[in-house]
Amino acid sequence: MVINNKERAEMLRQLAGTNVSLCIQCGRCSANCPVAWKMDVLPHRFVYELLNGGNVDVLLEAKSPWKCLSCFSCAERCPKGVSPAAIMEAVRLTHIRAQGNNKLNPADLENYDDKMPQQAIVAAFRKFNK
Amino acid sequence: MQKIAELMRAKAVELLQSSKAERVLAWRAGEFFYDNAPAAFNDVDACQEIVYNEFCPANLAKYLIEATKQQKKTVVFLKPCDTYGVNQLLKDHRIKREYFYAVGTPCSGMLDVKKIKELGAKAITQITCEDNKVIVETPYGTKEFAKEEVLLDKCMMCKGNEYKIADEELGEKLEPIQFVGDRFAAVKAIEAMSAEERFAFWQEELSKCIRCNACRDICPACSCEQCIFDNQEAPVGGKAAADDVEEQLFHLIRAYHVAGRCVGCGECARVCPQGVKLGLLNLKFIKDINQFYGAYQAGEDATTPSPLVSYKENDPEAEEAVQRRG
Amino acid sequence: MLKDAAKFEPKIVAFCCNWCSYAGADGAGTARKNYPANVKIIKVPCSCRVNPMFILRAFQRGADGVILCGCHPGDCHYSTGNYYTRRRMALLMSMLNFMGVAEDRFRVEWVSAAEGAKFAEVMNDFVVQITALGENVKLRDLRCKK
Amino acid sequence: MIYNYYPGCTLSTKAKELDVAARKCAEALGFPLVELPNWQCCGAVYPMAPDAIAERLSAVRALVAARDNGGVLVTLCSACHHVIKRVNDDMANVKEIQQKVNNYLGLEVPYTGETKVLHYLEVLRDVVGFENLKAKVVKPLQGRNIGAYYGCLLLRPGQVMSFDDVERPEILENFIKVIGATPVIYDMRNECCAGYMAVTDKNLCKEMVSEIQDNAADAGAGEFITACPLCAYNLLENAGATKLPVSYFTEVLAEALGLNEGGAD
Amino acid sequence: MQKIGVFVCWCGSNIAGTVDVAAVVEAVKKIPDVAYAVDYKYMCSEEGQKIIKDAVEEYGLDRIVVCSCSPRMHEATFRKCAESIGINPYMVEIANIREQCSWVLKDVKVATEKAIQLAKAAIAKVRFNNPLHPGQSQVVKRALVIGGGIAGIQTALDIADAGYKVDILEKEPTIGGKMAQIDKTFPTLDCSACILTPKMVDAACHENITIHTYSDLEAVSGYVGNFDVTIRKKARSVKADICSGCGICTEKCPARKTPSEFDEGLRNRGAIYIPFAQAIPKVPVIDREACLKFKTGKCGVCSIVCPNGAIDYTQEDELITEKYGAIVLATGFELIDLENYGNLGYGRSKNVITSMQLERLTNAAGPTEGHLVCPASGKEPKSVVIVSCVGSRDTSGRGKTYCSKVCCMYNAKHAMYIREKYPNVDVTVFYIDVRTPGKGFDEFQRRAVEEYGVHYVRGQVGKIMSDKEGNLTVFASDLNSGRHLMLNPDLVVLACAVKPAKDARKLASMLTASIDTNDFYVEAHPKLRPVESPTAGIFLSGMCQGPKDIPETVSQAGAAAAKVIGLLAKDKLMTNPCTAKCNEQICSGCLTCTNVCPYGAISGVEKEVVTLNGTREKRVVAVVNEALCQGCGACTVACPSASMDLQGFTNKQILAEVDALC
Repeated sequence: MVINNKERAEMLRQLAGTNVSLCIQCGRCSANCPVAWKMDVLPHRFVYELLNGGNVDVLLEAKSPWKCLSCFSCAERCPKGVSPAAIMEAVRLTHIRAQGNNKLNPADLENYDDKMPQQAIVAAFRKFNK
Repeated sequence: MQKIAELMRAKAVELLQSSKAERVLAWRAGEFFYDNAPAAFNDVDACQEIVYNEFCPANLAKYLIEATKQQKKTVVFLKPCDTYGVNQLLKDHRIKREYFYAVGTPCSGMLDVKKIKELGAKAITQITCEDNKVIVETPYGTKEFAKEEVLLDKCMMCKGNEYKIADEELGEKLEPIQFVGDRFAAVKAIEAMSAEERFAFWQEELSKCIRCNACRDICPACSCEQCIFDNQEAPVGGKAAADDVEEQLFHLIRAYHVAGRCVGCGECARVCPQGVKLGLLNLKFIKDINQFYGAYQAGEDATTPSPLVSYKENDPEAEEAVQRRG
Repeated sequence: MLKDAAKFEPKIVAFCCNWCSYAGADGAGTARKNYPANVKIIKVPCSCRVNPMFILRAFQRGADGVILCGCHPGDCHYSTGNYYTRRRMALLMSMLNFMGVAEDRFRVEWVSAAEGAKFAEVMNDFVVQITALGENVKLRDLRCKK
Repeated sequence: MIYNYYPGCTLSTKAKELDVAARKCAEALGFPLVELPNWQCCGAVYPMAPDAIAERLSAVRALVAARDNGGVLVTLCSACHHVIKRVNDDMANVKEIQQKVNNYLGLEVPYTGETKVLHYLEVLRDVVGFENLKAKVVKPLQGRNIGAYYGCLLLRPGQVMSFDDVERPEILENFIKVIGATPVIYDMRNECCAGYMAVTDKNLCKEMVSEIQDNAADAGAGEFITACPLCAYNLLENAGATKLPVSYFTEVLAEALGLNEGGAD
Repeated sequence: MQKIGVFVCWCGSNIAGTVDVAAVVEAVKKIPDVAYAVDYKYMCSEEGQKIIKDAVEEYGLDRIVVCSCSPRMHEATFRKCAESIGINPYMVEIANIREQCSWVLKDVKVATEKAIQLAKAAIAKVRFNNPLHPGQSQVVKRALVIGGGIAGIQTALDIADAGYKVDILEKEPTIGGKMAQIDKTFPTLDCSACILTPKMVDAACHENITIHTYSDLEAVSGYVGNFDVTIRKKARSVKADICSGCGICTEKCPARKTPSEFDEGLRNRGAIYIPFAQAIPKVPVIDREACLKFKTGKCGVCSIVCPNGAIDYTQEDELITEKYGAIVLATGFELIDLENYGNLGYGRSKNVITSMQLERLTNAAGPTEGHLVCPASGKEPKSVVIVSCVGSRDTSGRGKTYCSKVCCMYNAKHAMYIREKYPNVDVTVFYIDVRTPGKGFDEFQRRAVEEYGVHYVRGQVGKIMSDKEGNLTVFASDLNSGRHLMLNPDLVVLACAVKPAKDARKLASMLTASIDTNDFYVEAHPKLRPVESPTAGIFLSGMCQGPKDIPETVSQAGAAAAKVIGLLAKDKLMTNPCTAKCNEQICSGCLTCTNVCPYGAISGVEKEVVTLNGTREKRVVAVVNEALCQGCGACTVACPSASMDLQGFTNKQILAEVDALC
C-alpha cells in the first residue's frame, strides 16, 4: 500500500490533533524554542508543512522531534493556540509506532546514572519507545 | 363576632349621619346565615341589615371602583387581609383615596361551610366559635370541630391581623390565626414532582375548568375596564374555536397576568365552583418573585412598583432562575 | 399520527430584537454561517415587545421550540427593555417548568449585532435540542384530559 | 476536605525527601495527606496524541478514585501534576477522549473531569493561606537568597494549568518570602531544564542547565528550590561551572516550620 | 378585499442561486388576497422599482411584500418606492430571504420552502398593516463631541465652521489626545505637534466651540435631535478664569513621584501639573491623589507661589446640563497593557519599551529632549530591535484578535528616524507581514530598507531576557533563512496592539450605542454607513470605531461632521411612527405602563372617553407622547388590559406572523 504525501500529512494532522490552519507563520514557536539551536528543522516548519507545503518527508526525516523537550513554550506563546509540540509528538509516534523503531534499549537501563529519577526514564521511554 | 356586627352598624350609621359618607359597603345575610354576600347600604335604616360573622369571606375592595367612578364617598369595612387588595387597587389607580373611608374590621378567620358539611353536619342551624373550637348545631345534635379543620383554605395562609390601610379600626384586633404553616408547602410539593407528574397534575386540575370566570371576577388585581380575555386586539384574543390559546392556556395566562400584582388573597380558588387548585399558580409566581428578586408582597402599600415593572442589573437569567429554584 | 422521529423537522420560532439579534442574524447570513431552515425569525423592535402570550400562542399553535433573542443586558438599544424581558421570561420559564410543560423548548439568548457566529451557533444548538425533544404536544393537551 | 494524595513514582524512590517533607508539613499545617491506594505511575509525560487512550488511563484512575473520596486530588511532582491536570481537562472537555476512556473503564458513574486537582503549592496558597503559613514559621530562613525554579510543566499550558501567571509566576517567590528568605527573580526560572534529555543527550542537558545556573547566579541566587525531581536532578547532576545547591520546596518548608529537629538531615 | 403584491428578488445569484424564486412566486400566488406576484433580478434597482410601481397601477395593489435582502438594507428603498405611487410607506413588509435564507442554507429545496414560509409570514403580517404617519420633532442645533483628540477636534472644527455650536468633552486636563504625544507622523515624517497644535488653538478660539476638559459624561437621555446631557466638570482645584498659565506652581510642587501620563512614565510630574507645554487650556490641575495638601493637609506650596491666587483646594465637581441634537463619539484608543506578555520582559527591563514610549524618547519636548537613550543606562543604544504585532492578531486569549493597522507604518517610521539621527545604530524589525496599503505607504516602508538600511527580518522574537546590568538577550526566528537567532540589542521596542479607550463600553451603555466584543463602536453599516452608530443621532469618529491612522481619522472626522451638519441643518425631524398607541376606550388608567417607559413618554391624562357601553365618562387614561416614544414596546407587555399596542408591530401583526410560521 502506497500512502501519498497528502494522506501522510492528513495522518499527521490527525495524530497531532492541533488545528494547523490557524497558523499565521509568525515564527514565535521557533523563536521561543529552547532547543531550536539544536534543531535541523525549526518548529514553525512542522506547522507549515502540514498546512501548505505537504513536504512530509522533511518532517519525518528531521532530527528535531528527538530534540524536542515537550516543554510547551511553543504552544504556550503561539498567538493562535496552535501546538507545534503536538506535531513533534505526532512525528515521534509515527516513527516509534512502527515495528522495530524503538530508540532506547531497555538493557541500557543499568548503565544509567543511579541518581536518575524514574520520572526521566519513564518519560524517555514514552517519548522514544513503543 | 356578634359584637363586631353591632359596632359596624353603629359606625355605619354614625358616618352616614355625619355626612362623612354617602354609602356603606358591608355584608348582608343571604338565604342562610353562612352565605353572606357583599352589599351596599345607602341609608341609616338599611344599615340595620349589616351582618358580620365567620361567613363573610368576600373582599369588598373591588366595589370601590364603582364608588370612585360615581365619585361617592363610601364607607368600606375591611378585614385585615382585604386591605392588601385595596392598596393594590390604589396602586393600579383604579380607586381614589378621597372616595372611601376604610374601617378596619377584626377577623379571627372565616369558616368553610363546605368543609363543615363534608365533615357530616347536615341542616345546620347555628355555628358558634369558642377559641379554637367550632360548635355546629343541627337538628340531629351538636357537632364540634377543631377550627383548623373547618377554616377556609385562604385563612390557613393568613397574613396576620394588621390593617395595611384604614381610617379607623373597629374595636380591638383579634388574635391572629394560629394554624398558618408554610404557605408555599403545596407549591413545593408540586415542584418536587417529576415533570411528567407535574404535567399530569395540571392536566387533571385544568381539565375541570368550565370557564365560568368566577376567579377573575373576584380578583382584586383583575380590575380592567375590559378584560384581555374579552379584547379581540389582545394577544390572547380569539373566542371562536375550542382549541384556541385562550381556552387551553386560560389559567396560565390568568395567573401570569396578575403576577406581581396578585396579593395572594386566595379568593380565586375559594370561589371556583370546580375546586380547581388555581391558587397554586398564583402562589408559584409569588414564590418565584420572592426568590428571584427579593421578598415582595403586593398590596403591602400603594406605591412600591411591582417586580415586573422594575429590574436589577444582576437579575438571574431565565435558565439560571429556573435552576436556582431547584 | 406519530411522525417518524428520524425525519422530524421541528418548527422553531425565533423572536429577535431589531437592534442586536436581528442584526446578529443578518451577520450570520453575511458571514454564511449556516443554521437549519427550521428556525424562522420574527422581528420585534426590542425583546421587551415580546409578550409571554406570543410565546404561549406559538407553542399552542404547534411550534416545537421558541427562542427569544435580545441585546445583552446593559446594551439594550432602549436602555432597559431587556431587563424587563429577563424578568418576564424567567417567570414564564419557571411556570412552564412548574406545569411540567415545555420549559426546555423555550430559551432566552442575548446576541449582539456583532455576534453573527454566535447567532448561528445558538440556533444550531437549539435545533439539535428541540429535535431531540421531538414533537411538542403537551401545551396543547394541557386541558384535554377527558 | 479530604486531601487525596498522588505521590507518583519518583517520590517513592529517588525523591523521597520531597515526599517525606511534604507529608510532615501537611500534617503540621492541618491538611494531612491521604495517599491514594493502588495508584499507578502517571506516565511522566502528557500523551499529546488524541488517540493515546491507554496512556491516559492511570491518570484517570487516580482522578476517579479521588472523585469517589471527596473530590480533591493533591499532587506534588510537577510532571505528575501536569499529566493529571491535563488529562482531567481532556476528560472534562474533549468529548472523544471522554467517551473512549469511559468506554474502556466501564465505570459505574462515568468520569467527566469532576475532580479538583490541586498542586501542593496551591493548597498552601489557597487553602492554608500564605498569611497563616507565615504565622507558623518558627525558623525563618533569613539571609538566604533563593531562586525559585519553576521549569516548564508546572505552569504550561497556562490555560489548563491555571496555576499562576505563566510568564511571570509569583507563587514560589511569595512562598520564599513567607518562609523568611529572599526570592531572587531570574529570567530562566520558567525555562525547561532539558527534562528527559537526561537519558538521551547529557550534553544538551549540560548546556541548558549551565545557562540556567549562570542566569540564576548572575541574578544573585544562592540556591534553588523546585517542585520537580527531574528538574532537581538536572540542575544538580548536569550543572557546569556554576553549581548552586538545589532543594525541594517542601524541604525548606519543613526547615522553616522547625520540623527537621532530630531528623535525618 | 385587500390587494397584496408580492415581489421576489433574485439579488443576482445571491438569492436565486439557492432559492427557486419562480416557485416562491407560484406558491404565494395561491394565497388569498395576493393580487399579483413576480420575481426580478434586482428589485432594488430602478427597473425593479418600476416593476413594483407598474404593478400597483395595473392591479390596484394596496399592500406590498418584498422578498429580498434584510430590511436593514432596503426597507427604506421600498418604502420610498411605495410612497412615490401613493401607497403609505408602512404598507410595505419585507421577507428577508437572503440573510435568513439563501445565505445560510445550501439545499435549494429546503431554502425554497423556507423562503415561501417567510413570504407567507410577511403576507400574514401585511394584512394587518395600517397607514402610519411620522410626526415631527425639533432639532437642537448643537452637537457634542466626546473626546478631544485629533478625531474630536477635527469633527468639532468642521461642525463649527458650518455655523453650528459644538462642545468638546475631554476627560484629560487638555485636548490633544494621543497625537500630541507622537513625535513625527508617517508617511511625511513631519512634526506631529506642528500640525496638531494649530488645530487645538483653532478649536479653542472658535466662537462656536466650547471645550470642557477634565470632564466626564454623567448622564444622557433623549433621542436624536434632542439629547439631554449632564457633564461632570471635575474639580481642577485651580480657578481657570484667574490662572495665567505661568506654570510656577507646577515647578515648585514638592510631590513629584507620579509618573507622567503624557511622557508614558518616562519621567515624573508634580501633583499639580500641565500635561505639556501647548496644553489647552493651559491651566494646571491638581491630582488630588498625589497632592500632599489633600493627602496630609500640609504643604500648600502651589497656593503660596501662585501670583494670581488661582489655587482653590475647596473647588468641587460641577454638573452642567445641555441639550444637543447630535453626539459624536471620538474617544480614541490606548495601547494594551502587556501583563499577558511577561516573556517579552516589559516592566522587568527598562530597556524594553513600547512604541509610544519611543515617541516620547525621540520627541524634542520629551524627557530626554529628543536624545534617544536606553532608559536603564541613559546611554545611546548601538542596536535596536523593533517587534511588530505584540498583542495583535492573537486569538490565544492573551491579546487582541485584530490587526492594529498602524504599527507596520510607525515601525518603519521609528526605524527611519532612528537611522536618520543615529546612522550608527543598527535597527532590526521583526515582522509577520508588512501591511502598508495606503497612498505612499509602501514606498515609505521601502525607503526604510532601501535608503536607511533598516533590517527587516520575517520572524518573531521569543523570550527577552535581561541581566543585572540591563543587557538584553533576545531569541528570535528568521523564517526566510530558517535560522534561530540570538541577539543582544540595547533597546527593544514593542509595537503593542491598540485597543479602544477604557470607558468606551460604559459610554456605549449610556448612549445605547452598539459596541463589539473588542469594545470598538459598531457602525450602522460596515460599508454604507461607516460613521454612524445604529442609534440615531450618534456618530463615530476615529480610532473608537476601529484601528486607523491619522489621515483616515481626519477623513472620518470630516465625514462624521458632515453627517452631523446634515442633521443639524434640519429644523425638524420626522419621528418614527412606529410608536405605542393607547386604546383609550379600554385603558383603565392603571398607568403600569409608565413604570417601564425608558423615555417618560407616557403620562396619565384625565380625559372624557367613550366607554365600551357607548356612554361618556371622564377618567384617567394613558397618553403616549409620540415625539418621545421610541417604539420599544415595553409598555405593551406591561399593560394588563392590552389597551397599549405598538404601531407597526401590533399584537395582531405579530400573532399573524406566529400563526403563519407555526
